[in-house]
Amino acid sequence: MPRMTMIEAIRSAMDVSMGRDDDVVVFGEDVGYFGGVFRCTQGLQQKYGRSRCFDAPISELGIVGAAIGMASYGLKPCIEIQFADYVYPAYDQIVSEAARLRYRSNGEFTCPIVIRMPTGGGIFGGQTHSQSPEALFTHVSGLKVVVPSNPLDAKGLLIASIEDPDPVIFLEPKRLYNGPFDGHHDRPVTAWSKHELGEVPEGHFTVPLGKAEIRRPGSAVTVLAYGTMVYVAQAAAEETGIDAEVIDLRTLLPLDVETIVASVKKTRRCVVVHEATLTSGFGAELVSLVQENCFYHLEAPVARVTGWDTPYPHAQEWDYFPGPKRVGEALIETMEA
Amino acid sequence: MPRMTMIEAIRSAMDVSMGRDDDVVVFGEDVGYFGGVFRCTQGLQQKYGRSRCFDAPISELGIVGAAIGMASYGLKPCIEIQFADYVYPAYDQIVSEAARLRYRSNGEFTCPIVIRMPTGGGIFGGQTHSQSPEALFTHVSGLKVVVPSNPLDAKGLLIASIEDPDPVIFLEPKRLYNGPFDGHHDRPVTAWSKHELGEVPEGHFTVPLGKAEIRRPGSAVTVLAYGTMVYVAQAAAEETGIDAEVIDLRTLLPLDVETIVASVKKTRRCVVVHEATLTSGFGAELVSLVQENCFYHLEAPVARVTGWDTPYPHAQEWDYFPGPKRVGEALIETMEA
Amino acid sequence: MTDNPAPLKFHVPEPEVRPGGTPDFSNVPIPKAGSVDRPPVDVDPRTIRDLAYSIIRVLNREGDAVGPWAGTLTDEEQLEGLRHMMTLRTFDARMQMAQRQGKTSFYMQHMGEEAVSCAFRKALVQGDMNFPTYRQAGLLIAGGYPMVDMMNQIYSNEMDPLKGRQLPIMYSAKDHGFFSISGNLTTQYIQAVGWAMASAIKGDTKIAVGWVGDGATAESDFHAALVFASTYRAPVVLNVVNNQWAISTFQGIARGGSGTFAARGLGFGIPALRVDGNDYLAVHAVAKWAAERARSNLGPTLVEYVTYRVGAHSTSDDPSAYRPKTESDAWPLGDPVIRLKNHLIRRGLWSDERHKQTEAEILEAVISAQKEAESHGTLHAGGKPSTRDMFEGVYAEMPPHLRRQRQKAGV
Amino acid sequence: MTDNPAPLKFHVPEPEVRPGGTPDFSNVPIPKAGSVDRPPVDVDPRTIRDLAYSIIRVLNREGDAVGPWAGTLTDEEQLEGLRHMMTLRTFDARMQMAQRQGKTSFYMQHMGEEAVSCAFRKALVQGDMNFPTYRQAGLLIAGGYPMVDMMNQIYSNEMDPLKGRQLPIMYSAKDHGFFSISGNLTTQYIQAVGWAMASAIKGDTKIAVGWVGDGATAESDFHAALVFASTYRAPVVLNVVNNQWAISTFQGIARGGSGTFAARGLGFGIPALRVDGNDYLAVHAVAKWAAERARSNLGPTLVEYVTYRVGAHSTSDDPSAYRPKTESDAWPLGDPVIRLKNHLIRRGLWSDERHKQTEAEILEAVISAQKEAESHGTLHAGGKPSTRDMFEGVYAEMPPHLRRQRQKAGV
Ligand SMILES: Cc1ncc(C[n+]2csc(CCOP(=O)(O)OP(=O)(O)O)c2C)c(N)n1
Ligand SMILES: Cc1ncc(C[n+]2csc(CCOP(=O)(O)OP(=O)(O)O)c2C)c(N)n1
Ligand SMILES: [Mg+2]
Ligand SMILES: [Mg+2]
Repeated sequence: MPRMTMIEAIRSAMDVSMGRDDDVVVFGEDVGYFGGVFRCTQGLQQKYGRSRCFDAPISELGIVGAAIGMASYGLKPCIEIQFADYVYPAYDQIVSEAARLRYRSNGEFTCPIVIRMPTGGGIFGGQTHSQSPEALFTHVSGLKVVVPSNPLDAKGLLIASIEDPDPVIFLEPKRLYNGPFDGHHDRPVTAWSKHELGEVPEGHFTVPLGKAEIRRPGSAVTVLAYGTMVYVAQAAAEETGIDAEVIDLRTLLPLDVETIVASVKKTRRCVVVHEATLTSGFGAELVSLVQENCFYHLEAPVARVTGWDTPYPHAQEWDYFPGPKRVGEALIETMEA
Repeated sequence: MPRMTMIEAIRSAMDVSMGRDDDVVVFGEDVGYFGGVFRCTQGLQQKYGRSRCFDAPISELGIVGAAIGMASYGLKPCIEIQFADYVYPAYDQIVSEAARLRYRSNGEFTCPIVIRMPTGGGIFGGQTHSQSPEALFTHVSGLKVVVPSNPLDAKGLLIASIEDPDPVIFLEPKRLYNGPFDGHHDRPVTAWSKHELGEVPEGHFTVPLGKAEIRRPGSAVTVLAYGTMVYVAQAAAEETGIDAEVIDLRTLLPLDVETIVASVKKTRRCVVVHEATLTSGFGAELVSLVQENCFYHLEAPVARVTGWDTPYPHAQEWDYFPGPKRVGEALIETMEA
Repeated sequence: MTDNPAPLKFHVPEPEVRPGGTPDFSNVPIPKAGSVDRPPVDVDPRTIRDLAYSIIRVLNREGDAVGPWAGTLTDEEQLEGLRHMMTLRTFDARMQMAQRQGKTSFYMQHMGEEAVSCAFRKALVQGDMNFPTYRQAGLLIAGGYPMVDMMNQIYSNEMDPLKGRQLPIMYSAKDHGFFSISGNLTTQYIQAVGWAMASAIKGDTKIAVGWVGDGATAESDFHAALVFASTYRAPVVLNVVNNQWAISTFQGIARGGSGTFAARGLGFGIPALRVDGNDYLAVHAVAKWAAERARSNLGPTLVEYVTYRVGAHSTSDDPSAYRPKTESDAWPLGDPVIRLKNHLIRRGLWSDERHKQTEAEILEAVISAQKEAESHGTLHAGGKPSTRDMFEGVYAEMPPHLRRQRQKAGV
Repeated sequence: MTDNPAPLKFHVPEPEVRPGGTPDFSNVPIPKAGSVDRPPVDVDPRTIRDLAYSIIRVLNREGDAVGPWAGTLTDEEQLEGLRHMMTLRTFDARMQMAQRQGKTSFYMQHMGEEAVSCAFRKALVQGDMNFPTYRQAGLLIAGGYPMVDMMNQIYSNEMDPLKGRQLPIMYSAKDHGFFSISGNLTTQYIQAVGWAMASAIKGDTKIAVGWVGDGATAESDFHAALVFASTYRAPVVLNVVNNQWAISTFQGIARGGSGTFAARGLGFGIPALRVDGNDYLAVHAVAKWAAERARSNLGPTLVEYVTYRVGAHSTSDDPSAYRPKTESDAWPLGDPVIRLKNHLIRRGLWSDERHKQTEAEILEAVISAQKEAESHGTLHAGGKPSTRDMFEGVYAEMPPHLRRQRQKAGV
């Protein structure tokens, strides 16, 4: 099986989708001739022509708004926002339009678009290249929200997202593009070519939306994570020696509550981790669901380990990032509670 | 003491603030000559002139963006977004700019603005005149989020917000403008003039941000509510006969965790209510905080009663709105759990 | 001279007249009908910038159709146009009344602006798509969409095509080239451009039409639409209906110092035309010109319709608070129905008698549709969409969490 | 003719030349220096629309300053201007290298565009406020802001005025009329207008300046800025630095069919000028004209600076992937430093020798500032802002939840 980085897997997903379906179009800032600042769309314009893959003006509102119009026409736009930090100018189009079009028109018009965007920190990108805005989308009825954590899933989930009949926010943890980063920023990262999840089929396949995956089975405590934090959680489990079960949520909306509840009922303890700021983060929803569904099984409060409630700093990046040390401490605390 | 509706109280807060401080300016769509579609700014232009209270083009982005510039100059803009449903075009300016200006400039530039907006449903306003987007702001570090539930608080909180050195999102539950609506849409609403919280001092006073208020003391279960839901919760308590303690949060960010925790530790049960959709709503944060802080005191899972995870419908408004019946059922369930 | 500069002054535009004053439009330059050139559709946009500052008019004061823009409609079509406008006006009157009677929550009428959407619709063909605001129901009336379906939507009754989910008048009618209306202003302007881009990407022949009001041009989506339309030469007609007022703010608040809204197009190299929006014949001629440009792969056109909102903004509004009550009488472009009627009478195709008779017929048809609609319920009485409907259609397939919520709601 | 229309075609603008091709700017019309009129500042904007399509230039090929826009600077000031541009260029070179050496995470240089920010700064007075992008550090250099403070910010070291919170080069310097830079494009354009409105509301005499790149004009905030500036006649200068490229996309993607970016102003009735951005004297003259308009309560001016980004977009970018390597050599407006240098030499005020000597002096000054800055640490070594600093300044007063979090972090 071929080995792919996450960038290659994402590119392959678009390539496969464009090859199978003429209605799939790809555009965004710098994605056409140049192939994207992270090179996710490299070669697609050459292969499919300028009508299928093209550069857009620097207007996130325009990119999403135009994509909605195209989708209502019958196309399936898969668009790129250069960094998740720049999605806010398009927020109205996403929340008021893409998410509600099917509902308000009673299905006359629909909005099968995928909005890809690199998310998360760990690259010294400061306030405007590091954010994790997933909770701002999980509150919006009508959207789906996906966060892959490895090349195999990235490709399968992206194809599934492109084929999905509804709008999907597809968040790509940029710190994982080249390897499974575990939060130890002072150690070299393994390349995906050395990782089994870097083995990705060449052709078409999907990973269904709405299904979580247990990355590390365990019996002592459940860790709910997604994106980069999956590896941080695994590292924390190894380092503390705590037999944690690490669940990679993969899709945040709709959420695989079943897998979560089954695990927590088994382990009776739960830690939730994400890079985004704490207050009103997606972790709050996870904690709520766990305590609603597993109240009588829980032996300790569900803990949250997250970014702090400040803008994302530049120099203090590694004090901000919820690394294996902080996650490990929460695991210990939760076990001792 | 004079009696005021919530509209009059809000107007009075701006009037008092403009009278005391020349730097307070008020603008927004239709707020100048006409005095706002809900008449909250009526008379202010006449009294303070067109440079202090004026009409703005229909551009929420422009209104907030200009206000940020004015605030960085030294003014204190108190601006109106006509309906909370229309705030999204300004979302980038709020999240990326207003909320982070102090931090990123290390205090060289600050952003003392108040963004007022009518929020919530119950007026057959459909998808675009009914939303409760508070959770989209409570996730943003650097903002404060305020939701008054009565004329007295509305005035005191609004003056405090205008005087606050940081950006404040001020959400006005429009269903409360004229009276304390308890969710019984088929019964007449009492006017504020008949309610003790409609007694509002004429002049300057503040209600501090970050402090909740117990509206109905009780010992059986704590209900966390804000805005319109405060009255719905009170009605549910009366109707079920359950001795609920109803806490009016008033400020969502920063939150008065102390008052909440003290109450739940006493009652050992908790129900959270809001009009916004369930998933990733502010209720999730409340549930998380309660279980983190009161885990060993809780005798039942913390329940959430909220709007459903659909866009706000028009005809089915009263099936959507979390009225006293649904809140009452949650109270009973929580007591019986 | 900037060594000791005078204090700056803050400028807020104000309308000439406020309640209590005497309406005065004498400062509004109205070119004579027939006086504006009609360039070929493949004209170099740089050579027709002056069209953004004039007004294309066909019907003159006497009721004659004159000049190079005249002659795009047959007699039949003109008679039909009159009927459409009369129908829209009657429809509005009845629905306005129904709202007052509590049969629905909200209504918005077209009084004075009927020509714009009714005439524009006749320049399109099946398959084209409008992205309308709430004030273009003439697109439906003139396109033959059943009035009773419109009313069912307005009443949110059991036959409401939108299942009660949408505010009254926020129609959606795909087969009639009418995109689902959004309550958020201007969002659909850029969507229209995207739809048009899609048509070009697919090598189709369909064109899109964006609609926005004067006030709503200030929204950011307006800019995105012009940028994308200009860059990709999208086959789209971008319409600005300048009815002089947003809600309480006059057009000067949105327009600023530009003189006209059409001028906005110039900064993008987009041909920009202004047209007498109360002149059915002129609207049609300009619409046809712009549609032809789009369909001939010549790219976007921006059209400003100069008209006047005679009624209140909506049933929630009372204009006497912000403008003189008699302002609409002073409006120099007259009433679109009367102007077309007079033209047809002058040409011997119509008479006062037939007009009255047609009015009566239309009223009857509207009332009969209304009766039918009301038999399916009104907002607070009779048949209504189900609570189940509220949970459907958020996604193509209902996800588990929504299924659980529906269960909890007991439906 | 629309009965059987041909299929539509999708149009995506492309630059004339791509890597491998031969750069060619022969289609870019460059008017002769001195050929564009200089209207009085209180000119009726409607009469100078052609200025949006020309280029105001002062320095001709021979190095003479010619025409009505010449003569706004003394000899002294011109010499100082040359020094500022040279300083900025040297500063850039050193910081670019420091980034390559791993002393910071990121850098963005000005190569080729030095005249724009350096000359503009000299048209402002103390108290005015710029809302810059990341490519106007000349505003700081020419305003006398200490280089060592800039470097401390770039290194995120213990003396960083912004406490390590911001990306390198996202300076903030209130006393130097330099607003805190945002990494989000164009957001500050409308803020500049708001600041200017505030100055007018208070009856002050200060003016604001908005800055945006060619690519970033596509953002919605650009529209909001023009709407508000036009409506309230705000005392603001709105600058568009057209350096031909966004990141990998050439200006045609943002500009579409409008010909120029200055043209965007015409749709708002805002006087719009284009100026040779590589001509220090022309930039200053136009800046002065626009600033004077603003300060005289005549409202906003839009200025497009025609220049060329010689270097990479940032240290993360490699332009050879999207444009010919030699494109900058072919750029017809030359190098701003060399052009001013030649002018001063021609006038006997400067010499190659003095130039070399000054270069050496500047390099020494920059190196000495760098040494000082590095003594306070670089991103990954030496003194750094504290973790405590990370929690400060989110609000004026730290709220309880943040205090708890700081405690948890153990700082
Ligand atoms: C984003 C947004 N902001 C504000 C509103 C409230 N609003 C509805 S209609 C309207 C006035 C629109 O005026 P105009 O564009 O001139 O259209 P007209 O009603 O005159 O046809 C306003 C402010 C809205 N619906 N959406
Ligand atoms: C809202 C937003 N979208 C995208 C970006 C990413 N980005 C940074 S600079 C840039 C190109 C800007 O080009 P231009 O405006 O021409 O300025 P220049 O770099 O040429 O000075 C882009 C796309 C951003 N910073 N903010
Ligand atoms: Mg209008
Ligand atoms: Mg550029």
